Amino acid sequence: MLKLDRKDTLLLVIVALMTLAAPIILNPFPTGSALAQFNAGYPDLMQRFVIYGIFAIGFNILFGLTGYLSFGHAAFLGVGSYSAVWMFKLLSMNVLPAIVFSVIIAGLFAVVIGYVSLRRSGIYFSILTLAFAQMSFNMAYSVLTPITNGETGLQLTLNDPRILDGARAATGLPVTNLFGFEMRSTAHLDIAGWGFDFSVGYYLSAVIMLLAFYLSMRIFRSPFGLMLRAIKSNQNRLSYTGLNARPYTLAAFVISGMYAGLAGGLLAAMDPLAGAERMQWTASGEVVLMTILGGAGTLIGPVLGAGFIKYFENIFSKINDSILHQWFSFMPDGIEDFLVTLVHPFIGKGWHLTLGLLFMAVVIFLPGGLVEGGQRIGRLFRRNKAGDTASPATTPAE
Amino acid sequence: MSKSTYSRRRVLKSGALSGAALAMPTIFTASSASAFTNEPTGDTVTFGFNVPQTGAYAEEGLDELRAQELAVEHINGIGDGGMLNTFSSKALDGTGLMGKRVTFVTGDTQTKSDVARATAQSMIQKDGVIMINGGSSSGVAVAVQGLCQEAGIIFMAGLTHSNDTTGKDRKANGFRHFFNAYMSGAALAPVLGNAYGADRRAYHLTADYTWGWTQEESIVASTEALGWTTTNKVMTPVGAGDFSSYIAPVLNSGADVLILNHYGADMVNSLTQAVQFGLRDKQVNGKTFEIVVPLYSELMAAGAGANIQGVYGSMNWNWQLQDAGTQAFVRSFGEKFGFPPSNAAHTCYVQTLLYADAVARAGSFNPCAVAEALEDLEFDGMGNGPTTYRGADHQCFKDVLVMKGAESPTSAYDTLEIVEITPRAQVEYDPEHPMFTGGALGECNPGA
Amino acid sequence: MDAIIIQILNGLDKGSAYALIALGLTLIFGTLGVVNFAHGALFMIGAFCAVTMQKLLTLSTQTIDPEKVDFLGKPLVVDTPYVVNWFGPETGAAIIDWAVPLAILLAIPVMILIGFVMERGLIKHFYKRAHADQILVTFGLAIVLQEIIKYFYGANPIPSPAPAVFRGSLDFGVWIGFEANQIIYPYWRLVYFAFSAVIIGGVFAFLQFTTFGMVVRAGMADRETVGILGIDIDKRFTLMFGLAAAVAGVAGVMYVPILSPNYNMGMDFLVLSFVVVVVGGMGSLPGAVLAGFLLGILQSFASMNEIKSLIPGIDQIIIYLVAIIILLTRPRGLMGRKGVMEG
Amino acid sequence: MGILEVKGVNKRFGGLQALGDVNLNIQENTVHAIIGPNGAGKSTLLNVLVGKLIPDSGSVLFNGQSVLGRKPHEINQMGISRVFQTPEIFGDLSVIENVMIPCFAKRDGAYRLHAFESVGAEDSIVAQAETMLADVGMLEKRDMHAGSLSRGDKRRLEMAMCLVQEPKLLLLDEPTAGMARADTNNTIDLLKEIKAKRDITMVIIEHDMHVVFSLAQRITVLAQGSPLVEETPENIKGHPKVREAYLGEAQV
Repeated sequence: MLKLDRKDTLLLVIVALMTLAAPIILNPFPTGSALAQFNAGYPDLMQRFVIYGIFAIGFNILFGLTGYLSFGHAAFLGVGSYSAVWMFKLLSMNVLPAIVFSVIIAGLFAVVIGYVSLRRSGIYFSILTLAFAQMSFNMAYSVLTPITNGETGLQLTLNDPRILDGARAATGLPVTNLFGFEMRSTAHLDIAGWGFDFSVGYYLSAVIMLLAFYLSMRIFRSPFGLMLRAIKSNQNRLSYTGLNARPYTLAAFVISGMYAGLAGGLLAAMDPLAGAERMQWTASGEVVLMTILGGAGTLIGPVLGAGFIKYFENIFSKINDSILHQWFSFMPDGIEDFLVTLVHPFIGKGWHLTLGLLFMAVVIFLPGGLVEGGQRIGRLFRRNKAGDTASPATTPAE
Repeated sequence: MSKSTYSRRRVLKSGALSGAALAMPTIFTASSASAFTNEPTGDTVTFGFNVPQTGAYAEEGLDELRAQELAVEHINGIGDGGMLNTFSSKALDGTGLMGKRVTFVTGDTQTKSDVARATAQSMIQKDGVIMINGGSSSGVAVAVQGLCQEAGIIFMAGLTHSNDTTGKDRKANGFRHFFNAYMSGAALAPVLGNAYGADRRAYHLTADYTWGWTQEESIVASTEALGWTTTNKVMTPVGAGDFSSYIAPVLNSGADVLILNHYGADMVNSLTQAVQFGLRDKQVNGKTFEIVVPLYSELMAAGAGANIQGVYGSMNWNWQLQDAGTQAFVRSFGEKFGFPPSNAAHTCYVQTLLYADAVARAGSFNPCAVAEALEDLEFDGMGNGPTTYRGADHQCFKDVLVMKGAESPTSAYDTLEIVEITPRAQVEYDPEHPMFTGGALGECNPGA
Repeated sequence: MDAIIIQILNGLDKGSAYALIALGLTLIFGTLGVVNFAHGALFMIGAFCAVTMQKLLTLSTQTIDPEKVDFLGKPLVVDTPYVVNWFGPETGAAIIDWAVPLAILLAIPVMILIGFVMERGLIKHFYKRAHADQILVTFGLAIVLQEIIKYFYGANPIPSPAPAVFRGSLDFGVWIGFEANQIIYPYWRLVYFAFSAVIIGGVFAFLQFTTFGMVVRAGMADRETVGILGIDIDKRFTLMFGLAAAVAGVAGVMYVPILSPNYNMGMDFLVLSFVVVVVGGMGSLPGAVLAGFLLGILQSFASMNEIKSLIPGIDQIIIYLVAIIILLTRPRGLMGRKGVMEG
Repeated sequence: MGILEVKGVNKRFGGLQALGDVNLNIQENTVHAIIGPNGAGKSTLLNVLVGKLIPDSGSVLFNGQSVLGRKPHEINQMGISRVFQTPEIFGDLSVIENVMIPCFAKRDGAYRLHAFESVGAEDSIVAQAETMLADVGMLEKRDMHAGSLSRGDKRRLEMAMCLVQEPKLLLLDEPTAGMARADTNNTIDLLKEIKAKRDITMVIIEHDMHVVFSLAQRITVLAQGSPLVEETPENIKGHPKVREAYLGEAQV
């Protein structure tokens, strides 16, 4: 039914199960415990995991398959967000038209930027995309403020027209919904000290992410995907084989731009605000890091990378000294203080340092990203089990 | 479904299947276990301190964090009590808040609206905070204020100077103690008039984003009211670094005052470079060329070093004030950390105490009750003299400081000196002043 | 007319900063084939060498002055720098005043050392790896370096003034027949411009006229052949990395009076210098210098009021706009070679 | 009329006359070799034939249609395939995928957005590729990483990729350059085999006379950018002009 082979079906099922059970998996520590700091199972962060997962999956279709390294993909994410918020302001609080609109607008942007940028390859392509994205960011931050609300970010106001939902009484801002299901409504479940949050917004994002993942799987396994990998491998041979690389790369660029727009639209659907920083080069760099960190060209890598970075940004940055003291309070005072001093540079305001060190460690020791790490562990496990010498030949990671 | 209410923290009976929750999530929006978002249930209550800890404003954010930590200690009865001793309201007695110990969580806004909203979300959803305080930029303040309004908790703004925070973007759940661009203009103009005369031609360099624009609008209005003319208003990109190509044409334009509507690193660089160009050694129109920086902070003064000597600007508060509240705060901050607090630290400290006091007086953590207790509150003893929290726009009205770079500072901390304490009456304005219209407070949202 | 001359002068100065960073970046890319995202961080560390020099020169003895009090009402602790104690107030103050130029003496060995350590310890292992990996690992390194600096020096910009003799500006316009105050130019920027010219000229002369330089240039063109000739090209490339780091470092030192250094400044320059390098053409040293000056001058022109009033916000996007136009009309930048980084 | 007609082609690079008034007429279903000393213009001519260079004047007609100004992929779609000096294959893909790509190109044209079909489900394409691999004796290597093949196998694979498209004209650019004698002979056998099995026109640009005389039915000798002689191999061997052109170059 899904037109996937057994291995891929298995991967999809595992990803689906993990995603749907994420509210439980990501909250492994009891609510009151000291380690609860590491729980990530709250709606906002889970939404970010899957939404940035979508962004990275889309980026990987371009970078992982064709090898074209775009340094401006955040522009499409930003455009998607702005489009969605404008739909909320003008049309309806229903997320469906907003998401559809953001995908379309981001796609149109991608057609224009891709058409121009793909005239060059290699680093020249990267710089062209970077230039377009930085121009978008700078304009959105300043000159285009009437459309983007500049530094503050575009947000809903009490006097938005909203043609379909009509003007509400000015009691408060309306909430994004899908045919009445409010994105932020959350069911909370307490079991013996553990707390779990199941939010509508997360499950909508998760389902869309699974669709996006499935779609990318199909693209990877399609003749189109084969052509894209051929472009990465040897563009010269491809053209002497009678194939025109340009429309293939453009299609890949536009598809990945639409993925970014989808992610941007979803971000706005979860929290109706669109900031210009979403388009800055650092944001574009982030998705590159996510993809490479997870494993470029692999199916699941980008999703892992996205989760990894977002986890650090949100969890490590919130650990402060008083939490450290709490953790180490069982130690004698002197040792407690010593340990706190030792860990202090790496947490809270120092979370960037930890992230930088981890980037380096992953690239140095796991050139294939986290996926390669997983494969190595898997191989080790299999080898121990079988007791034989498994083939050391590296197969292209899928 | 019913109204657009925030429906987090519905407590399911432990026996219920999570599957049912997935299938019909809205079932539970009808039943309500708590009256408002994150109602504290245990023996603690959690505040969220959302400040920049990385990026250009990290030092300012960390100073805010120190002050916030100090405020929590004082509320919980640790230390010397600081401003609680001088605060006109005596509802707080150093035994925590309504019988609960105050704890806090921290987050890194990176001075980006998006990130700040994400950390605020995590504080609300994960840590169950009842109030968020802090921040070092107006964009962030407006974004987080909007989130708190939607989530149904109180936002006590940190350092945010744009008119919009309590102007077009004002919110019922948001409160600002810090002063704003209009007040800077109103306080500065008379001092500038006295020092430089009524016949001056001003050239503006303005950071090209919302705060810059409101700052420029305010200072242009108040200096023109003084009789000055405005020769040019030039937008500069945020983070330009090298401002030489904007500074070089200034002398030639016939202007004799340069007004730098910049903040943070932009201001440090533009002022340093303007001084390097020798502008202040020049004579134009028979007068000495002058530079004005409408909004000062300790961060900027430290960054610009000797270049600020003799340059006028305004501030919300300064540790050199002599009132009892200031002295109490500076003593308790200085003893703990070894240096005097910044005005960003002061505003966050005061905001935290004001929130706690409002809770204590209202006898409830319900944000609507707290908001009511804050609205039109008259208080004193927190520095800045008698202060009003105006109910119409949630803006504090108090004395504003006009500062000048000290000619011969004795230490790293007195590089700015207080020139004048502008009385509050001079900086007051109508809540519907044209610079502040375009938005509405809306109604207080308790969430849940 | 005067406005145009002003902006050309400003552009030359901006351009010399861009050119210096782009030069080092190109040296590393051209010789080692490595895309170094930590180059901005090297520039930043150079700037902090100046800060460190200031701190070293103002290392102080502490005495208590019972007459005065500090902000808490305790007796004031007065710092007297050792150099003042040793050389007397006049000379001591003069030495402190010259901290920034003196910092070059500190920066050169420090930067070469950092360059060596970076190349031998990390970059060496990435010669054969994909450019994406190089970018990621050097980006990670940039973050780490940046955070280390932040840990020791904080996030605030630190004022680092030029020596007093260079404060103020030259009335350049008077020389060429304009009225006073029409075209002024700060002395320190003239110093910076001259300094950059010397460094750029020095690097070119070094590559052109020394045997070392010739081998390196040959290695840039064809690494394998040079290797076959029995020349230990790796060792020379290590030195080259040290040299590139030193160029970035001294560029940073001299820039601090213009831009008060903070830990994040490297990132701001990184993107810009990459644009410069690519516009110049990957791997081309003259291209990098040419593009640096070109973009600097164009950026200055774009910030003129007359132009900004025609196209609002043009000064914020001009660099990127020019980059796009040049890359579309000249596929490999101004002076790039075919096949470099196009795969 | 031949399948490929080159009429009056001129090409200058600065002051150098790379091709001067080249006329060629290649008959259908023959193996035609173009030989000549270094710098004779062989590579330039080949690049003109595949659309990589545009001549200053003259025309190149393939089956009566001009190839000038067309992109390489368009020329390929007209029925001209090319084998390179060093085998150009998709090194990151598997052997079978390498052969499937030209099959897709033949069936679907230069571009088609077939993003939702599955490669594995394209039975006819897979069968076609497997038959081709069997033809060149590489079927057992179908799942190997193409980049890890031996040089000889890479050459075979490249041939297979060209032949599976059933081109009307196959251009070979020094197919045995740099090969050991044994490999060269294998390649000659492979080409002979290919020629025996199907109707195909081949143009070989070659240095190695052993290869040329083993395969070619017609030979054109190029010198200083112009054709000197066009003859059968037997007549070329003793031709005085050829000896003159090759003096000291190679033993004929």
